[in-house]
Amino acid sequence: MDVTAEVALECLERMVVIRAVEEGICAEYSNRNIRGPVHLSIGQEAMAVGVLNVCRPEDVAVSTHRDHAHYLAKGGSVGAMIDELYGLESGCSRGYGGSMHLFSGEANFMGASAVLPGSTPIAVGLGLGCKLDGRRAVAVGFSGDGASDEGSFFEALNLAAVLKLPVLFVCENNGLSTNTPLAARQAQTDISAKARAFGLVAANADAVDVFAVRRAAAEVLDHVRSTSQPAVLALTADRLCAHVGPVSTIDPIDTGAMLAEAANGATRDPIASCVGAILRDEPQLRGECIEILEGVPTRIAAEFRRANAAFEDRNAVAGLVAPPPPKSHTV
Amino acid sequence: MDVTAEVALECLERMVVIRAVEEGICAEYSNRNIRGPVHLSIGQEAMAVGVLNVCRPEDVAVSTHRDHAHYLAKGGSVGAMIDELYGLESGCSRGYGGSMHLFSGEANFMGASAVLPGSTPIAVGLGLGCKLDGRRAVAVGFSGDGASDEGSFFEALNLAAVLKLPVLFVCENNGLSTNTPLAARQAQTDISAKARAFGLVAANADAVDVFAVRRAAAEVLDHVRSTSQPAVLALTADRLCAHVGPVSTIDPIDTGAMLAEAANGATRDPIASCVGAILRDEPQLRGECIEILEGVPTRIAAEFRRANAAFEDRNAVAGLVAPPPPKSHTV
Amino acid sequence: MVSPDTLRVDYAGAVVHALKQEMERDTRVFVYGEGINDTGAYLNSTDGIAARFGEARCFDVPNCEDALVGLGIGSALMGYRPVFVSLRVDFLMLAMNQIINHAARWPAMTGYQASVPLTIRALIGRGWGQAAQHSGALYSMFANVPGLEVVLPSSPLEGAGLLLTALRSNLTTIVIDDRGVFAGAEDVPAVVEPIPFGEARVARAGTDVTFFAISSMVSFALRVADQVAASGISAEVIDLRTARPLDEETIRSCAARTGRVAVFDIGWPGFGLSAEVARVISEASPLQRRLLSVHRKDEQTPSSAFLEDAHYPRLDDVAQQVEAHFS
Amino acid sequence: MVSPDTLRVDYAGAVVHALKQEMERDTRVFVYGEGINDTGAYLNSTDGIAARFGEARCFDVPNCEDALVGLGIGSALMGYRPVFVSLRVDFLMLAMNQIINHAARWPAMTGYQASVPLTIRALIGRGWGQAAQHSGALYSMFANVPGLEVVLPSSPLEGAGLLLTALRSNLTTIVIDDRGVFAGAEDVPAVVEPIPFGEARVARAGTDVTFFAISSMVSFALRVADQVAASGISAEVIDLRTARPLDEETIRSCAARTGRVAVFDIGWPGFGLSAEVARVISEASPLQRRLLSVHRKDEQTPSSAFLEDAHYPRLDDVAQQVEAHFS
Ligand SMILES: Cc1ncc(C[n+]2csc(CCOP(=O)(O)OP(=O)(O)O)c2C)c(N)n1
Ligand SMILES: Cc1ncc(C[n+]2csc(CCOP(=O)(O)OP(=O)(O)O)c2C)c(N)n1
Ligand SMILES: [Mg+2]
Ligand SMILES: [Mg+2]
Repeated sequence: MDVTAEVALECLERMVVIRAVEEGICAEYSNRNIRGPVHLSIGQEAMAVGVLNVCRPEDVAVSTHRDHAHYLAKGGSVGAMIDELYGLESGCSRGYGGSMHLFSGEANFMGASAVLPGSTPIAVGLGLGCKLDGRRAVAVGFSGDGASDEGSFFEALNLAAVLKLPVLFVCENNGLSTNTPLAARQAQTDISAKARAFGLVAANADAVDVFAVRRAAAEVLDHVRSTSQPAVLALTADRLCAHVGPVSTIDPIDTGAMLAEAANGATRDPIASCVGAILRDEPQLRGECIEILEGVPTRIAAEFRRANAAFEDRNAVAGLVAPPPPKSHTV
Repeated sequence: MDVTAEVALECLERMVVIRAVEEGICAEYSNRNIRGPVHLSIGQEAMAVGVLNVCRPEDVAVSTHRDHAHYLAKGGSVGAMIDELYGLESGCSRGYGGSMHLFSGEANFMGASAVLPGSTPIAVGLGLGCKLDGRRAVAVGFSGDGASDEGSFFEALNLAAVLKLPVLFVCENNGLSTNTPLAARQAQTDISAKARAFGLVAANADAVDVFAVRRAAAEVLDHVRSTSQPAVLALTADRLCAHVGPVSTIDPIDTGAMLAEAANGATRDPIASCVGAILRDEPQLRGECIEILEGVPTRIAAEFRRANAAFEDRNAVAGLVAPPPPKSHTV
Repeated sequence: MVSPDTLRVDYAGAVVHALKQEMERDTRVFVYGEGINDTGAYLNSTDGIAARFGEARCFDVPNCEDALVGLGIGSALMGYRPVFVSLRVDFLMLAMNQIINHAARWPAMTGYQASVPLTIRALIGRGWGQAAQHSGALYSMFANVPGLEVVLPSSPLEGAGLLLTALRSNLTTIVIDDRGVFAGAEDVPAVVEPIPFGEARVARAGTDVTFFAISSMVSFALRVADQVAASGISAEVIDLRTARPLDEETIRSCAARTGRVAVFDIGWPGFGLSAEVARVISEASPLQRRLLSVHRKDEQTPSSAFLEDAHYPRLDDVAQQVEAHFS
Repeated sequence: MVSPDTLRVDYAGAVVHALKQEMERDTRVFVYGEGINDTGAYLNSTDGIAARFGEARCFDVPNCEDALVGLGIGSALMGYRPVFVSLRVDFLMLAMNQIINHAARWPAMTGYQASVPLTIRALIGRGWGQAAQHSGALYSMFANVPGLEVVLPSSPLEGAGLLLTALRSNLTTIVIDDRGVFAGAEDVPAVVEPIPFGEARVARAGTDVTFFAISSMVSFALRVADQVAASGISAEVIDLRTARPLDEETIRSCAARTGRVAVFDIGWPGFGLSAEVARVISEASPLQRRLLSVHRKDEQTPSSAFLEDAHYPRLDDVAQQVEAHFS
């Protein structure tokens, strides 16, 4: 670990917040009060957290259909997000956006697009805004590997490079687009090599390790901020959940199990990996880790209960009958 | 020269045909019977001729707004093209297409798109057709360097590579998109390097030398045909004419001047360069060269006179008044 | 009772059935789409195609909609009959250069010597909080453009017959599949017959007022018709089936007969179906009564169930409107 | 006589004039386009902007329309007021994902917390053999979509005032510049005033019949009006100015007054302006006479001068039609 204890716990806490919110979705979805497609980031939390932990509040970010982690890691309100999932007016997008379109003006989280690779060109425009503002802020555009099948993704890279804009393109490579593997979609799968062929600086990191992500992000961000040139950060990790729908392939956080898993060097769970790294280097933080693993889910479960009750109240007036859940969660 | 005398003269003849047709356009345009934007390939004739000379009749080709050379080099009828420019029903596109949309079913010239990079993805589909046909034919997609600013250009490359389709993408790099230089549009200007990053085989050639183009094309075509994998051929030459409009920056073919220019090692005129190469290696072909340089323009001038007369006859009925010529030729 | 000559299928089943029939008959037909061979892909409307015809004729592709339509155009120019399936009509926006500037125009550009027999199926993700980017009923923009055909089936039977016509058509055809038509089942003939484009269908006979509807709004209009029947209004329901070509003759004759018209659209009002129907009628003869347009709100679709409920037309509201308007 | 308070300018000059005025006033406005600083670019409608404001505020860009609109959206979300200039409206088809799915929808997706004050100018290459791909009057597809504004100026004066409003609007606005409006000159005030969207203009007073027109068809309609005046038909000509928002009130009141309506559109008939005008009227009250739609032929534009002549409406033909229809 090359970070202070404070930063380490901050990263852990943020990842657990993200995981707990998504576990809450999995737990609550069958009640059919959360009505909309959900794309979870279970297994990929370290991508958002590692990158945004080294960003500044004034940096602006934009995301995709899989935006929960980015919104939360950028500092979006947990309660307002959960309200949004329940379609409440108090939601972060006032009920208009839902899971795929979280927004937080205060957190400089500018929104999310559920059409590929829609937010990537927008990130370029945010970068132009940052440059024109002259505040040395950076625009961060998150995308998946599937978005890099699309031509406009490369238009965006080239445009940012030609105009010399401070944009960090974070490509979250989970190896899948829906369920189609990257190698079935791209003849050459090295996204960093492509970025370099387009004249951009590019770096890679294994995103099971949040601190590795943080390190790589700090380095490219520094480049972007100091030169006003764009860069690509390609991150790899596994999607430990279904493409869409409330389906996690791993168990909900359980402190005992997590501490055991943390010792597993081959874990693909970034939270276990993070706990493992902390306990290896700073065993005295065991108590803090346990507090996070136990406290955060409890607090977040309470938020779900609150929002669910608000939904029920609202629906007592509206009287909407939930339609049958969609046959398939395909988006 | 690594070609037979027959092939050498064939290439020369085809380039002179193209040049003469375009000089005819320059000569006739001010009469305002040719009514439409024209994009000349003066200076770039060796690209089309070098590539298509090693293609087979059953290979299919598709082109751009700058399509004259491709149509003629693929074997499209000269007379039907000139008729098309005059908007006659006997035109190769029956008067519907005009200069930017030449078509010849017999020559397997499948048409041309004047919207970037429109014909490139279509070339991929033609390649799929070739593959499904099982005739070992290849699809050739011509495009300019400006088209490779566009994202869909790279979608096409990737798709052809993923599906393993026999497509030769010929990128004609004249260094300009309208009047904007390549380096102002792309942060990294090496199109072959990009193609390789996308997993395609790529080759380059200097397209002032038609035989160099032919050689490079033969090699990549062989790869495409034998492996059913796509490839990119990046060609460079100067556009010795305006982007659009009947404006050549070099003089019309004059046999004496051309023979003199042929000796100039630094010439950027591919016809002079071709004559020079022939006369250097096979001085006995001087008579044939002169015959081509003199005979072809004469025959083509006659085609213009014929078509112009047909236009006048047709307009004697239609009575159309030519609108004022457009203030700017910008397309 | 299912007779041996029919199958009871839902919309997805009907589409698969028609597709299989045509792929059997015409080896030039093939299908492709992003994740097409995933379990449950496209709401099951591509189930079993790869198993039957092999992945060479039903293949998965990268996410590159513009190039994918180019793939279709190029192979169509070579005589094949490609079917591109898009998970949302919204995603076709990435392919508009190929669809509008190329597929629709290539025939004209060649003086009608070349044709582009491409079929594009695209879903509309109506409901369940799909929000603005996954629920667009973006079809009017295609119906504006000569060179395209735009098909909006209302039921399994319609879906099968219209798809067959699309597959046999020499023009580029966009088939819009609204999530709202996927639920119910219907008897579909074992051997599907093509349904000609531009011929509307009487979905319900009636004498007082004509409801022109398309896609999922046909069943909605039928329910409204049932409801207003109780108040003594006899509504005929016409399924227009195709927005281009449009059955102008039927529109004119129905309008002339009842003089009272409502249009039930899946999209927005401006430059949409009610507009087009109004033009067709207005160019022929005046209506007796004001035209009623039933459509989603003129706003981008919100996500929340509460807002979504107010966004789409509600049965009771519309029935009331019809009664107020026409009785 | 040019008074000191006015300038005599053609359409390009008027656009430049308005742009300069606003760029002076509001430093958040900047302009970009492919080859924008080329001599004569965009039919001269960007002349001198870079010279006056520097290339940082008027810059050339690569050919990548989708990313270019993204550039505008992103910077607009940051409070800037970008103007993207496209040489042809056809080229916007490459940017439809950004325009339709993003610019028009982002405000809704954020619950109207964010806005996208982007202006897109796009030319229509009418005439001179531009053929199918360079002459599209593709604007109805934008007018169908909530969240966008669609502006079709008819003259230099209109071009200046409407552009100013676009620059100040908080929505994404598409300004369509038809090559047909670039020829004549007009007096434009030295200080341009914005012209509100959704307010039509009486271009010619008349009592017997109303011509609703837009863009280059306004001057065409005026010429038809002059011609039919000789046969005793008094035509009023209304310049609708914006297709979205549409001045429904004026359409209804004019239609109610004259009862005779012709629509002069630059585009195709189906799902186009005549359709939309017919809807607005039909929803209000019946017309006395059949509606007349004047439009280009329902086909993709051919290149040949002979075919082009038959493709666009011809003055004499239309004047005759009007006489046959309304007298
Ligand atoms: C233009 C477009 N095509 C297809 C889709 C359907 N779709 C939604 S998410 C998704 C997978 C995208 O993969 P990736 O970018 O890797 O993101 P991930 O889901 O893996 O996070 C697809 C294909 C879409 N949203 N937009
Ligand atoms: C999508 C699109 N954007 C812009 C244009 C305008 N345009 C016509 S030709 C041209 C230059 C293209 O450059 P390149 O591809 O290098 O071809 P070249 O003209 O040099 O042969 C441009 C920008 C277009 N036709 N299509
Ligand atoms: Mg992925
Ligand atoms: Mg070029």
